[in-house]
Amino acid sequence: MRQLIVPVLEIEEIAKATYQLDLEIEKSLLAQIKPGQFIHIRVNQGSEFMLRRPISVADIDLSLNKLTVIFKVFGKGTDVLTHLKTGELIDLLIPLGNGYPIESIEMEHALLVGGGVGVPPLYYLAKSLVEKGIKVTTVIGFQTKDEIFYEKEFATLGEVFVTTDDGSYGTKGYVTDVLQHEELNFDYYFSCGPAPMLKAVKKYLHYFPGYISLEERMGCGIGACYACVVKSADGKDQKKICTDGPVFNATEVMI
Amino acid sequence: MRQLIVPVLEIEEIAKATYQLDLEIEKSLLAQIKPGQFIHIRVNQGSEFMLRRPISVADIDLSLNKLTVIFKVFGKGTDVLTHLKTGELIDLLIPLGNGYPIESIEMEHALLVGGGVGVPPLYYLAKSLVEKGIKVTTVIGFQTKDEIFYEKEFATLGEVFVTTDDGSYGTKGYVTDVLQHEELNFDYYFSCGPAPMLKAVKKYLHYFPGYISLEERMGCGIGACYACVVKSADGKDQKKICTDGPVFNATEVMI
Amino acid sequence: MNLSVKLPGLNLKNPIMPASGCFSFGKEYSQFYDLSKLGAVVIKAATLNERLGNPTPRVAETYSGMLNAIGLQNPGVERIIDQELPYLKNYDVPIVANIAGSSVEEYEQVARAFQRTDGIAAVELNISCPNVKEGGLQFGTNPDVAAEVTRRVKAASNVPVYVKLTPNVTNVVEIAQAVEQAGADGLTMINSLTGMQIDLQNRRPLLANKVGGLTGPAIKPVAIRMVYQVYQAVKIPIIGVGGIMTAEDVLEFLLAGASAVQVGTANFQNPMICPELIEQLPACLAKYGFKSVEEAIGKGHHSE
Amino acid sequence: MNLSVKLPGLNLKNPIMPASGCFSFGKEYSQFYDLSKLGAVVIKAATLNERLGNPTPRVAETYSGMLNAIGLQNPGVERIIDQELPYLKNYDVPIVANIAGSSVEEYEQVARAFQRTDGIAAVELNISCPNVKEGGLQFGTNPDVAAEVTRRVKAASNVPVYVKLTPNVTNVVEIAQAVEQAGADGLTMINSLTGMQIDLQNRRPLLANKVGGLTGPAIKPVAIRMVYQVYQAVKIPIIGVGGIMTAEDVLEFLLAGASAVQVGTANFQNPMICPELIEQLPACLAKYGFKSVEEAIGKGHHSE
Ligand SMILES: Cc1cc2nc3c(=O)[nH]c(=O)nc-3n(C[C@H](O)[C@H](O)[C@H](O)COP(=O)(O)OP(=O)(O)OC[C@H]3O[C@@H](n4cnc5c(N)ncnc54)[C@H](O)[C@@H]3O)c2cc1C
Ligand SMILES: Cc1cc2nc3c(=O)[nH]c(=O)nc-3n(C[C@H](O)[C@H](O)[C@H](O)COP(=O)(O)OP(=O)(O)OC[C@H]3O[C@@H](n4cnc5c(N)ncnc54)[C@H](O)[C@@H]3O)c2cc1C
Ligand SMILES: Cc1cc2nc3c(=O)[nH]c(=O)nc-3n(C[C@H](O)[C@H](O)[C@H](O)COP(=O)(O)O)c2cc1C
Ligand SMILES: Cc1cc2nc3c(=O)[nH]c(=O)nc-3n(C[C@H](O)[C@H](O)[C@H](O)COP(=O)(O)O)c2cc1C
Ligand code: FES
Ligand code: FES
Repeated sequence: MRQLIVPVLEIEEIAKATYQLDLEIEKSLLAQIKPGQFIHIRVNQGSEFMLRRPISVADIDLSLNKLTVIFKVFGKGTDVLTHLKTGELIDLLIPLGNGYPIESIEMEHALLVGGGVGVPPLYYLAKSLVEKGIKVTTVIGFQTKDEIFYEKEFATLGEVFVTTDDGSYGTKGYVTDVLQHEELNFDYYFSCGPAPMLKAVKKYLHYFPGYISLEERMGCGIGACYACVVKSADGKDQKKICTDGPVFNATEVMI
Repeated sequence: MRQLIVPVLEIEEIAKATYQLDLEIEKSLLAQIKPGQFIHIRVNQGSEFMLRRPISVADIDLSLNKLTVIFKVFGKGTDVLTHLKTGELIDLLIPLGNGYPIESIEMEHALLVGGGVGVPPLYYLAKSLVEKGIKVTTVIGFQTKDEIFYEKEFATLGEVFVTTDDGSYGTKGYVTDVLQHEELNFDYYFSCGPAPMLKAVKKYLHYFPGYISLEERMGCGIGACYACVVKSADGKDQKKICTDGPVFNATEVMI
Repeated sequence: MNLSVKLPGLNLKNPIMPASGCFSFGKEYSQFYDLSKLGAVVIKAATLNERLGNPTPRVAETYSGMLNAIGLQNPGVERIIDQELPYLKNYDVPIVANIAGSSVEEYEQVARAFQRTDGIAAVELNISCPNVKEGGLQFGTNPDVAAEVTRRVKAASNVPVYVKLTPNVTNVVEIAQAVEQAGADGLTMINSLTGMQIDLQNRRPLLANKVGGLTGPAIKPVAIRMVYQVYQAVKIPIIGVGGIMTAEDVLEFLLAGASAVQVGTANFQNPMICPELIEQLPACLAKYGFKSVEEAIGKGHHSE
Repeated sequence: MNLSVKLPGLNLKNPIMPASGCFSFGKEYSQFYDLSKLGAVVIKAATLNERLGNPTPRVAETYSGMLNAIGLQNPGVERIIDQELPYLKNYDVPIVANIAGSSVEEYEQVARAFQRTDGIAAVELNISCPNVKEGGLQFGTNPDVAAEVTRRVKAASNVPVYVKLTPNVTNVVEIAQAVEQAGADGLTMINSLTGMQIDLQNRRPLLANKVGGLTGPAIKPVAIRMVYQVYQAVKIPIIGVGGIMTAEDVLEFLLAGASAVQVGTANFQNPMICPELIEQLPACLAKYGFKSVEEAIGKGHHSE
């Protein structure tokens, strides 16, 4: 884990209020990053924003020294980030947390289930899995058509199902509606998204082994402040999402 | 008085930690501004800086739609202002306060005495006086050689004396040393600078009619908060520097 | 959208009013916009006689806030009535008279003086002033003293009385309940937190008065907490104040339990803040599912 | 330049230490720099038994500040001694043990437990905790209760005791004098101000605990004011804390009367803040005419 000041390569609105931000980072560091890890971004140089913003790694391009994150404008801090310009410097802690343990899992076919801002980390995960020869099926959900991003990118890596809450595109409803109506084959599932979605996915897929990535409001992002905890499955212990997670075995935590 | 959002034409360091900032403002507004008036600058768009910064009008160029201010980096707010770039927008209240009443004074020769960041407003004053056919002699004081600015510009308008506290340029000492050692002819004096300088000048020139421009920490800048007061000469009343001043007849206030 | 709110003595067309001391008697800001747009105007604190206030410097800037120690400079209640209120009467806006004093008697006399004008809709009793007779401790820090001054001012007024609470107390609920008991028609909260800045160059407190009142967005979480706690403990309406910068901040105060809000420090950063908030409020209310201001009041107390 | 400061139990090579609760037990920040650079390390509050703390969300962001309601999550004093302190002992830095409890007895027991290790240089008594027996009011808001817990912890400790004061009181001087009388070796001030944020979307307080502690630069003026006031009223040294972001802020606390400082929230924004402040402090002291840290302490009280 390091603190880095890096230049913005590009920033672009790729869907409604959803921005792709490309950062220039040295290859040697990029090579260590695992899918599911995140970076902790300082909003700006003043004192107005005392907390950094945790954003997942969405993609890495070693040949271009490029790290990509995709974020949605939610409140004031992400709004400030949209005003970044090419060449501007940005302050990160990188890489943080534990990613998906794809090195240690034996599998042939992975199911990826993502919702909203939970979709980005699944993209780098999908790429990494496909590189390892693992088949990938992806189910991604959005509120409405304007908010969909990366459908095509996922399609180059395997089968993709898209849902929208309002039915303006793809299957109307939630990602679990796809899980219910499609006959999907897979050994492990990997999911990231808002807590209600994760709960539903975990419940629906509880016969399968899987990994989920959790979100929580963070202070330090490095395990020092105890802001970002989640109870262990037995309720006896608190896990820190920023260092023990954000990726957990679905049976490990109480959500 | 208006609130304006205007583009930066140029910003340049013209002396040690001293910046000239040129702003684009419509002619019709510029034409109303009097020497000695000031603008109230919002530092940036966030909440970190709740107070604006009062800065005197240093020059106006009607043909170029240009207003010039000159400011010294003193604390955090002026430091942020140095990072402005050409084309960036800046939020002003303009014009504020009462300027030097040069329309109503009969005179042939004016003495201008300025110190440090009190020098800028005297430049536009000198230009305006010369335009009216009044002779101008200027005495300006700085701490050290590196901090001197606008000597040449003043020299095009009349005789100029420069002092430095450390003697690194011009007369060593204070502006009052020049007043003491040179035989200066004038009808009225006009002075702007730090309070100790103004006190010394007022004391030294107390046989002459004159105007001084005061500084004080401000809240609103428009007369609504009572932050920026100075006692009237009789001690019975408080004058607001932002609206009754910043320019006062030297006999009007207690300094 | 319906932004109106009905409070004792105050028929507000919207819940936004400038806070006392940040708006003088309105004339200055009327150069920027039509004061009739405002929910109400709260004027600078009136004392019995003219006061020249504290020596300067009187303000300092702090991280997302400021300190002030103006020291109640004002021309005295009689001149306020004769020379300041007439201008404000040109506008279609209720006027709230903030009153201050160094003794219970002074408060009472100021309140009584305002009886002779029909120009004010309510009195706002600023009990953050030091109580000279009680050795300088603020009236607002002791429930008995706060109740006593409330009772006396209420009796001396012919309009509803809002008591403005200081946050510099261990238990704000206790004070709120005491002044409610004593007859307050409403509460305004909060006044400034006591703070200080030290001038590194001169090696002494920057403000001539040494301590000053901390205001601005820095204190908003304290204000929200106090409004929330007091809302659960009293029946009279609350006017929320402290750090408002955006329409979201206004809504946050409404949810905490405020029926209307005041905006102070933000006027200095942006003289158009009040009309801008009034303009933005309907969209903000709608975004969070509210159909009127009234509907949002206190709604932060019941999770769904 | 000489940055060292000698305080009861603490020979500080410089006056900068991370504040309790913002630095866990040091391991995380040791990934960023050598902890031996620090004046001291203040560890997360220890209670008698393990505590899991409050539900989430536990933090919120505010203008130039943040709210937290962690709820004293910690593994309990025994595990802290056995599993956390050994790592910190690898560094040449004094360790201050922050202790918390829900009853006087618990405070006492935690203090006594620390007697068995020689790993700590001082105890910091966090009296901002709710006093369960006294109905939840903070220990630190009543001078008698604060004195009582100080006396008992002092008797149960074999190292100097610093009492960490809460700012949520009407009269902080009274509390400071009470704990000085009760034997405190020093004071740490201030802990967080109680605040709240309301989640507009969910229409309820954002923190699961509803209220939380406001920290960060927003509160610095309150901290400076309290340090300044207490410095004039007690003889024991003060460790200043609240909103420090820059070397100038550190100097401001020294001038107000602090002998050393703690840095909390700023660690989250900038993990290198403590070593950066240590590096910048000499130039800052020199700029304002000081030749050492010791020379600056309390110098804001005498104007020249
Ligand atoms: C491990 C992790 C990975 C994430 N990855 C992504 C991603 O790839 N793309 C994306 O768009 N979003 C992601 N998020 C959510 C993202 O962090 C929040 O949307 C963002 O912090 C909101 O900041 P704001 O300034 O817009 O909101 P504000 O309301 O101004 O934020 C105030 C505070 O709350 C925190 N906060 C608000 N919402 C969330 C949230 N949902 N999760 C965590 N903290 C929150 C902020 O970080 C900040 O500290 C991730 C969150 C976590 C914990
Ligand atoms: C009418 C008037 C005209 C001025 N004209 C000029 C000018 O032409 N050029 C120039 O360099 N300076 C001028 N000044 C001084 C200038 O306003 C301050 O240097 C500046 O505000 C300092 O801001 P800062 O962010 O650097 O300091 P900070 O210390 O960060 O400022 C904190 C607060 O204190 C106020 N403040 C600090 N010093 C002063 C001061 N000397 N006077 C008033 N407020 C102060 C700031 O405005 C701000 O509100 C003028 C001041 C006044 C009152
Ligand atoms: C310069 C200034 C002067 C003030 N004067 C008064 C006053 O005379 N009477 C009063 O009750 N409150 C006074 N206040 C407090 C404000 O009315 C308000 O309660 C406080 O500023 C918090 O709101 P804000 O954060 O929006 O500024 C003053 C505040 C400021 C900044
Ligand atoms: C996340 C967090 C946890 C804290 N935990 C403790 C604690 O366990 N014990 C304590 O005495 N203070 C605790 N504090 C208060 C800090 O030690 C410090 O007093 C306060 O944050 C003010 O300093 P700052 O503005 O530099 O953050 C905590 C503060 C934060 C932000
Ligand atoms: S964010 Fe601090 S422990 Fe996770
Ligand atoms: S700055 Fe507000 S009255 Fe002058």
